[in-house]
Amino acid sequence: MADDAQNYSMFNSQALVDVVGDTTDAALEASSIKKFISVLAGRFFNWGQRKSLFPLHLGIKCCALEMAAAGGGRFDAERFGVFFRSSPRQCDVLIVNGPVSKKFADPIVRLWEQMPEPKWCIAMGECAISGGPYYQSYNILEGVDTLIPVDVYVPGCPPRPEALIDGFAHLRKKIMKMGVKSSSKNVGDAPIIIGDD
Amino acid sequence: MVFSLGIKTRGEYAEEAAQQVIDAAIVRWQGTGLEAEVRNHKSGMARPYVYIKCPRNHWRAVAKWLRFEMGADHCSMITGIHWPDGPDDCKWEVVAHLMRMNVINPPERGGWTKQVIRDPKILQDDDVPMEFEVSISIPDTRNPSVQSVQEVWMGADWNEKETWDLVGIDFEGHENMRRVLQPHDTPVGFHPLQRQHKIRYHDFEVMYDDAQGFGRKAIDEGKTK
Amino acid sequence: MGDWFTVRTWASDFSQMVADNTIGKTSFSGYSDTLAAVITETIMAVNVFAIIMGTILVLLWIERKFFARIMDRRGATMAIRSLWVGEGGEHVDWYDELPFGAGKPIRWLNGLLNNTFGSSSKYETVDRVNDRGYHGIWFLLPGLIQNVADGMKFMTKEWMVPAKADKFIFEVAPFLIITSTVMIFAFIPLSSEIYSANPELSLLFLMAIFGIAPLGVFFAGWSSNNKYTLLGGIRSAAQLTAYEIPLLVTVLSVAVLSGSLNIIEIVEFQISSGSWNLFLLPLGAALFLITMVAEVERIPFDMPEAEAELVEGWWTEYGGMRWGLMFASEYLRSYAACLLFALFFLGGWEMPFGDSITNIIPNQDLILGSVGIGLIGLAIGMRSEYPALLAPIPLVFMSILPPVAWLLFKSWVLFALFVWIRASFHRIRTDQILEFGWRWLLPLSLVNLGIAFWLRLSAWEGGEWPLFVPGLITAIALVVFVILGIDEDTSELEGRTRPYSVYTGEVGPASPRSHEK
Amino acid sequence: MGPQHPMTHGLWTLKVKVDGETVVDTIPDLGYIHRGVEKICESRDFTKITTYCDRLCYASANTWSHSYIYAAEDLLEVEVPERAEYIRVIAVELQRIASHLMWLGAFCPDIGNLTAFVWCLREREMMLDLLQELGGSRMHYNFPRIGGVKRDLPIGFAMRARAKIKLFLDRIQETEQLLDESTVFLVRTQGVGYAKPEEMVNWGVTGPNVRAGGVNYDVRWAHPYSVYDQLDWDVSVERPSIKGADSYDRYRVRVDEMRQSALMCLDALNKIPGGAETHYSEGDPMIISKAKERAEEGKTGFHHFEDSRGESMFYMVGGGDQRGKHPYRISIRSPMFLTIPYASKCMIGYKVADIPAIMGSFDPCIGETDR
Repeated sequence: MADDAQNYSMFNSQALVDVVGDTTDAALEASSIKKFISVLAGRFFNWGQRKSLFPLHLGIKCCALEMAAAGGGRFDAERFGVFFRSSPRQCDVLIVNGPVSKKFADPIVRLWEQMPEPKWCIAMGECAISGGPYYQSYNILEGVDTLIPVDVYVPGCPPRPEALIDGFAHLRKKIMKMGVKSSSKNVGDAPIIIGDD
Repeated sequence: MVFSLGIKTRGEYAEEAAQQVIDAAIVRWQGTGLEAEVRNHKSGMARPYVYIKCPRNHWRAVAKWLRFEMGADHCSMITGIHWPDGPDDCKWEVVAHLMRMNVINPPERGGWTKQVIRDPKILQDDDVPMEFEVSISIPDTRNPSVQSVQEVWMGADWNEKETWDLVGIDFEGHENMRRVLQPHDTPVGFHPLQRQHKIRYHDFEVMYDDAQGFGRKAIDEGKTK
Repeated sequence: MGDWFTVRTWASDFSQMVADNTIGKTSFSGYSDTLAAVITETIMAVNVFAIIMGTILVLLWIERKFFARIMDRRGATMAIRSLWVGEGGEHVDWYDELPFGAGKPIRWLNGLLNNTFGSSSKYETVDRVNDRGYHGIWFLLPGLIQNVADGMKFMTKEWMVPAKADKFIFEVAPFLIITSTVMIFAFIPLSSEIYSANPELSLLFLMAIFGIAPLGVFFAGWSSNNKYTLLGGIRSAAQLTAYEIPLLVTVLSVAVLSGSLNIIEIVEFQISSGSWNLFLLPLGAALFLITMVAEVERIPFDMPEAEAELVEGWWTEYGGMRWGLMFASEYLRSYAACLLFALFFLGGWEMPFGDSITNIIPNQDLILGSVGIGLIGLAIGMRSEYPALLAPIPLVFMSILPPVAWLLFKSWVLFALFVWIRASFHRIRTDQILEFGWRWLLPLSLVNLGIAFWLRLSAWEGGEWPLFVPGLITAIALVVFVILGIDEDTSELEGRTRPYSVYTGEVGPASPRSHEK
Repeated sequence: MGPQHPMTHGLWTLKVKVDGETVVDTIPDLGYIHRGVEKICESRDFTKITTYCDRLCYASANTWSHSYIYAAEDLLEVEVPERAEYIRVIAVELQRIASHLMWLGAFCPDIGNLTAFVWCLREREMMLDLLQELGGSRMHYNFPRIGGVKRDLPIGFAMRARAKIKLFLDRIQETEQLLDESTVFLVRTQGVGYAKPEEMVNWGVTGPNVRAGGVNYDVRWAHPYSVYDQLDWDVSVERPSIKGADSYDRYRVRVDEMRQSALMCLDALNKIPGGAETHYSEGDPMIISKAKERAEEGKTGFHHFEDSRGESMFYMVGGGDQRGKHPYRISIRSPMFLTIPYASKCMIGYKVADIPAIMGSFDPCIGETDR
């Protein structure tokens, strides 16, 4: 819109805004206030992100019950800010807890794309990781990572609720290390596999 | 109080009932090639059940007879088997498991219904719960089919859908036959439980890692479990 | 003793001084009072907003923790220490990226806090999962800032508008809801000295504004172009008609009893007449509670956002900060409801038994002295075997609490009651709440209005209530409540004659064809 | 509605045509987690199939593996020692309690109460602990073997089981009070989703859903397959209104069934031959008998089993690959596969808000439905 306006308008407010913004940016860069602010605010937002992870209330198969048990009385995942929501628009984490069949491939991709950024995916259970016991089946995909990127793998058939909560903890570590040139070992984009450390 | 229906029906009562079914079947279906016999479960309590080998073109009539005269009011399962290297008259087989439950709507009394607690002492011939196994064999053909019993038991509806979906045996007169378990866009003619379809990696002894080449192996390297 | 926390007086004095010293000395001195008024109102508005926004965290904390405790869980346990404790014992040296070594003090502070309040266990998460670990020191209020983290996260979320949505209304609806919700607090006096606006008819303003948000809900549900949201919006509109009229009639009864449409005067009437409206209109209190629970759309009246049938109800399609703000506005509305209940029926900011305590401590100048005495008594009583010395301490501290603290405390207790209701009830159907509203709430509210008229016109002759009036009414209310409770239980047991033991000994017909014969 | 929807306990789609808020027509659409277990089992040993049967239904794994085991024993003609039967009964009934608790926990959030959900999960944890002592895992135990059970009762299991079952009996009464004393729960569940017993049986619905209709048909009674006829228990039957069984009846019958199962476990612990405190080592003839590996060509075995959701059944044909080590064909009868169409027909004419109240009361489990 603004680019079209530049062609025929003598005085272009967009251009003025650009100029002013550039100069301000340059000034802020020169005096590294901008970096200061960005680091501080970035860390605060990072804290907020990693401390409140809302998983999607999606139950596929066996691991769904362990997910429910993780929300239940004994393993109370809400202690760590894990709070189940039903609408993908309001969720950060997609827990794939079961085999992904050919019929469910499209819906799960749609769910994943309905979730707003930033978002993460946890593959819970053998079925979601590699097809599990059904790797020979004619109707099951071999792992959900053939469809959507997975951040944390929680193996087990089904994994215990502690394992799921530990997976969330590893996911928090990964989020904490985002955008920081850290001296400690940087996981980066490599998926995390619970139980490998 | 101990109130066990099973003890009473396990023994001679069940034998009698099964034998009565056999006799009735022989009287009713003589000349049609229907064979009926009493078989026993081989494990646990050797309970008798009625095994009926039904000719293919009489299946619906036999089903109606079982339903309305023998009181087999519950269609437990209808499934199909593919025998590619079986005898010529039995390349396909449809097996139906029926049960006589004697379930009736409980009678009303004063706005509420009475519980139907059956007293085992009065359980006689056709009140005894009974299992039926009916097997229909289909000769060698490209598109096997038997008569549908959809209107006899509503429970047979989805069973037949599933049998067609997985095994590929068609049911004549079955309304809105469709895929129930497999995706709706499954190619026509693909019925996975036919013997010519092999499962994935059927000739691999071990499942090799990283089937689709998504680099899972490279990440798992050096990890010890 | 009076209200010593006279914020508004301080603000007006301050602003008057500012105005006099700035333009009062110029030729525009005629406008100095206007300027002072403007400054005062601004200060008060910011003040009220700050108080509400600061204390909403407590509300959310009650929601999470009390609810979880009822459900035999722990609820959110994230404490402030999570700001400096890393994840599972790992840290990120982000402060090294700050320019010119500005991170050094932060690093030092972080290390200090870690050594003090942190836990260096590598398996901290496992410990906490097994309930062995560190849940936060009590003064760090575990779980309190969980909602701060949620808000931070909502800010960073992506904002996506559905492709087929009506974009303009979809964008307008949240702001309609939020602005109307925040505007409610402009007319809620937190004490006789802390309010941002006090028109003569503040009650009418308030009720009018309360009715705006359901409109926004309907907009949101309609514009999302989603089946669930549409159903949710329509449900909220249908439900509105059921509870709004009884609510207004109940509020009218309160106004009639107090003889004013100004909230401050209503509270002053309760204080001066010596009895809270709760003891005069118990029926009205019950109706107000029910209708307010319906107004703020909480269980059992939360059909618009019924999780089970409509995925998330009318806000299914909303994500990111807009959803977060609407989520907050829900709780702000609950907060407003609790505050209004406290103002209308619980004597507002009056301290319970304020008069008697005032008699104990007649002179305000004695307060500081009595606090000193109380501290000395505390020091002695803690050590000595005469804990009787501790008796006056709570009275003294209660007497020096500012009235606003009393109002907030009452509203928090009421919100705990809301949470209790939510934890122990199910969700009822739309047709059922319509029937309930029209068949029960409306007639009862009219009866309540009649009671209020009778009390005001014939039972009250100026000054204080004769003691037997509230006493008698409260006794009647208690008796009726007990009778209703007993009746309800027995009738339910009569209606549900379903035997736990299955054997009834009756021999039914056994043959499948016996019912045909 | 669905596939991802809080109402669907599992993963399936219910296409609902509504007029305002009244349901006009419904079409269930299954198969989202169809895994082809029957095909996979054709290339597995008889002992390996048990793990797949565990994973058939995620809410009640033990009942399904036992259902398979009885069918396999029918095929392989195995006699099971009585102590093993008692241990199986204990395991199955504990699993039944856990499954019904999971159902109750999933049913209450459907109509808006989250407290009962967490309470039921808390009590389910106790049952899972007991099953974990038996099977060694939390959900999928792989407990029964052909001809017996994997492991004998652990030492001290009887004491712990008695204590926990008594505690459970107290706590389920607590939960019952929370639900039965709440008028809102009654108005939500009573009078919705009427179902007639004859109609249900004709559609193929079995189990608690039929017993809620006032008919005491139970496979454990009609065709006693284990030591159920030696135990002291009653079939829980409801007393529905004239129109049939509503959601409240289905809720009540399941709660009563939990009680009956608990009493059954206590009774089995008393009556178990050899004593509940004695512990036999693995492979002891007291708990497992020798079974052959191969089934001859043409042999068939099937068994009706009372699952926690109805009558489950395995039909097996011997003589498959590897000279009979694998079954030639294994066919699974899932109760929910036939219940879900009927339940979706049941809710026609009710409000949208009643869909969870009705569908949840039928206790759908998609893992066994799609298999």
